[in-house]
Amino acid sequence: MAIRIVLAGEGGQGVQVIANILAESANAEGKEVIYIPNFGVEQRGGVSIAFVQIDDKRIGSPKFPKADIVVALSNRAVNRTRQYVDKRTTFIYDNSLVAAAEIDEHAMGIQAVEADPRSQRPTELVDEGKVKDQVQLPDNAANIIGIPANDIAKNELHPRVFNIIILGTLLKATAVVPLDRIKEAIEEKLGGKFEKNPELRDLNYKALDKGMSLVERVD
Amino acid sequence: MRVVEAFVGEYASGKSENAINRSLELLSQNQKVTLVDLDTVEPFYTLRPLKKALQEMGLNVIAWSPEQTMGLGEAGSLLNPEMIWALKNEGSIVLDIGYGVHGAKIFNLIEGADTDPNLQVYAVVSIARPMTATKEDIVRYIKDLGNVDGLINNTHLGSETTPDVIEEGAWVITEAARELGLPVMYTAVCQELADKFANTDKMGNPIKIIRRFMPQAFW
Amino acid sequence: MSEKPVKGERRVFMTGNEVCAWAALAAEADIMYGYPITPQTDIMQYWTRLGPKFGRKFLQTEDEISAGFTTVGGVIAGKRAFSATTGPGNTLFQEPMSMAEMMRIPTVVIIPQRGGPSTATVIYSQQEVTMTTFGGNGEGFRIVYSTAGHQDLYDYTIKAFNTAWKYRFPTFVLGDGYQAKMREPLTIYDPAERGIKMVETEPLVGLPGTPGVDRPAQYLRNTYNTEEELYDVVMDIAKDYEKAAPEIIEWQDFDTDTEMDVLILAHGVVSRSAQGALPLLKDEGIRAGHFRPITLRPMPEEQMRRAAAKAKRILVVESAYGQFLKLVKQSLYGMDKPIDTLLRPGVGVTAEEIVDRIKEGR
Amino acid sequence: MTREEIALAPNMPKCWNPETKPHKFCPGCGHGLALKMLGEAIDELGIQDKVVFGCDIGCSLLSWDFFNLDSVQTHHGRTTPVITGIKRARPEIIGIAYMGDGGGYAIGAQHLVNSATRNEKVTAILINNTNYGMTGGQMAPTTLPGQKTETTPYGRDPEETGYPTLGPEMVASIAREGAYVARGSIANLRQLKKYLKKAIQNQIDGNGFSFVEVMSSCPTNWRTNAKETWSFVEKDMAEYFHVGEFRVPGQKEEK
Repeated sequence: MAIRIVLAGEGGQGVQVIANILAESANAEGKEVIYIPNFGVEQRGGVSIAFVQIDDKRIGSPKFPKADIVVALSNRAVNRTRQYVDKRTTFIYDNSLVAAAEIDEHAMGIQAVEADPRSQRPTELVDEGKVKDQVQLPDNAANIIGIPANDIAKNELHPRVFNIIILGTLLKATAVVPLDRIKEAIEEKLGGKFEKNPELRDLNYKALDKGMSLVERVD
Repeated sequence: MRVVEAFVGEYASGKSENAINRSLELLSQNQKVTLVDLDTVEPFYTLRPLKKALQEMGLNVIAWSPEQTMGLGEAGSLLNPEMIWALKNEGSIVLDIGYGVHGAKIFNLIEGADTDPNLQVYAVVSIARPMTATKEDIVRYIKDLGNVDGLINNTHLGSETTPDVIEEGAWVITEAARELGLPVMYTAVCQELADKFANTDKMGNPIKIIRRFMPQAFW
Repeated sequence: MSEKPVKGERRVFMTGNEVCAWAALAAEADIMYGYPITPQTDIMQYWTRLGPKFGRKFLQTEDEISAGFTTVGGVIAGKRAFSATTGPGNTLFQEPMSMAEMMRIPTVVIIPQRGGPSTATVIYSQQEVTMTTFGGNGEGFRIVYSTAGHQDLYDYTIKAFNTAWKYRFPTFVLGDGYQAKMREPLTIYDPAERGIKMVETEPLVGLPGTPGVDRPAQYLRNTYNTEEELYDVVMDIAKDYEKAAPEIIEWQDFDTDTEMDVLILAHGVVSRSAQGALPLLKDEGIRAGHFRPITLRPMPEEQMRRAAAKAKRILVVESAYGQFLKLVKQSLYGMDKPIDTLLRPGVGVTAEEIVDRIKEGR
Repeated sequence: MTREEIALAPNMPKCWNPETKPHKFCPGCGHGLALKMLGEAIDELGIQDKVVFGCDIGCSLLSWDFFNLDSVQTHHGRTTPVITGIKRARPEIIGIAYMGDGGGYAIGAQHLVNSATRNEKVTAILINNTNYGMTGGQMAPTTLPGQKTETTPYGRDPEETGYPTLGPEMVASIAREGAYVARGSIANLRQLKKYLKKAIQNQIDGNGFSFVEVMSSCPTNWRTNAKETWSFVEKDMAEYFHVGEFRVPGQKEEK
């Protein structure tokens, strides 16, 4: 089964971290994977996009025109990813009422893995006018799922585990890798931090569970 | 009688052509003749490739030969001791000289040039060359050169040369020569047009029929 | 030398740039010279982290001209030296690589192509084909491997050192921004354990003994004075190149054994899309085959012609505006085959787009 | 050259290649003198088997087979990086980069500057003859104000083209502790040889970058006779270019 995923968010929302964990887990599971982090100008404060393909056989083009799952975590991300949506696409977006968490150098959650401090700069460097525009969801998707990940993170858990909620959602929606694999990948990334601060492990796993509870598997 | 003549002039004015022809003329008078290549400025058309052929005709040729310059890159501007001591040769001597920006100062490089009583310097002029197209240009040019004993009309347009072209050159160059108080030594006419001229041009300058060598000398 | 960087075989999941650094380590490269430019920089970053653990060296130069010429220096000193560059850096590399070409200096350079010509379009393209195969003021006596993924990057980076040193021509591994930055699984291995023996290097200067006493001095030059001398040198190199070419060329073909409605010609990462398009075309009832030259220089011309002979039409697909097309036309000269194109400069090409192009052309 | 001629050749340095002598530099050219001092320096240091000699394009390229040393002729301005590449790969080699003022101060200036900055353990020797000799006497970075060349037919105008590059002064201000920087002249060969020896010894000692500029002559393109040539080197050039050591390892910096 081939699955093509596009993940997009503001720099610092931890999009690449999620993609990374997902890709590594799939690889560890013995799947063929291509993961392309978007880079270039967008590295310095635009929408951060990750492209992940997972398949049982060797994957062709690293690029794909339409995705099976698109996850958009900000208004700009919704606009940026619309081009990857068609009638087979499940479109997941954050419908929280609160603004996305600000990430700073003291970020304690999983976002801290994104070592490049440039990705944590303020993101509204381009298209400021458009950013403020009302978000317009794609009208051609197979499913559109809004999840209040930001709200949940802020109110129930911790703002910094916002992206782990998303990872949980994605995991459930795709069922492409088992939960254990994801947990292994998280341990590998953050094991050191968890040792020092065991509460973090709990927090991250709770976020994962929460995310998984927000959706059903998409076929 | 020992003849020592230097042919100087602008790029592509025909100084090498005239120097070779003069050398062969002297040779036909049973003189021992040395032809010296001192074209150091823009040594693209040089005597080098002709050296062997000219030697076979009986000339003593002082010039780099291609095999001597193996691995010397664009070593056109090098002088060797033979060149510097050229005036010490027996018999008549014809020098083909690139003047460059320093004009007559090049004779500083030639041992004995300042004391040789026979040395005559002739400027080869073509009004088909933009820098010497008008009387005023020629006068200025010759004054800048300094140390010139006579002018040679070598006006030509390659294969498009007509008698009228040559006569126009003769007129302009003779006018310039008068202003400079210098003689016009001769008007050079290529072999192909020899039958179109009598002994003198319309200005009364002697005609000299020139055999063309340099087209074979593209370095 | 300390222990081997890669032991046995390992399945790994990494970026293409990381793969190149590991491959150079496994190939026993001694020293890398380079100047940072996206998307090549990570090769240097991994090399500078990994290299010192295995006694390997690195020099960050002042520009790509210097990176090229220091690489030349490292090679003539007898070391397995390499560099990596792309885009405008590749342009600057043409001067030192021209010297390497004429002086038969086996440099290895990895080129993850980027889009352009521009200064910040760093993502992806196949627009450095002409420059890498025939750049510089020379005849293109170079060897260019065009890779289609991470296993290729690993295999051909190792191979590049051997081809370069065996035949003494500057050798390039031509990748692209996707391959550089994307992660995919591959197997890394110790070449020796797969029976791949690294070709011995040899110093061209700094030989043992006193020159002029124990042996003649080495005089390396790239200056010639006469047309004839230059002609002889170039023709000697041409002769060697032509002789080596049949041993160097590599290619892959897919479904080209039978008659085809269309033969897709593509190289590098675009070949993957072409491969992906074949089953889709089959579903549409179109008989399609695909030929992928792995070496763009020298080009497997005969093999390409053989495949082309069985097809009604040719479709050339590339992420450039006709650079590969030019090489194809040269290779297929005289054949009476219509050539269609899908030219997408600086943009990736998907299998679906190839299918659409072929359907549209019918 | 016959054996007899070789025997007659006056004090040819041992590391010179007699097969390629007499050399091809113009009579009166300073390259021959500078290379003689370099040859003697190499002989006296006893390093003929360790040196790799690199020469640039321009008249310096005429030295590509000048020595019985392993030699490489490079592209214009690129001798410093080639020798740097060799030295980095094989630190036991003594790398000497030989170039003209165009190669060092114009087309290859970035290489000179950055090699000095990185304190590369190589020795660069630069011949300053105030013009581009091989191409027939065009303006060089070192051309004196007012000096006529083929590209400054009315004399170099500093307003338009700047003042002569002061190379050793520049390198001395870039290079750090361990570097050796000096300017010698063909007018003082004993001193020049001393500088060249120190510059090579500094590399042998592994201290850092070594750079010697040599004030030299180009009578062919200057169009000067012997007397005028020496006068140009000793008076005209000496007005701009000062002989001396600008940086010596271990010596306190003069402020």
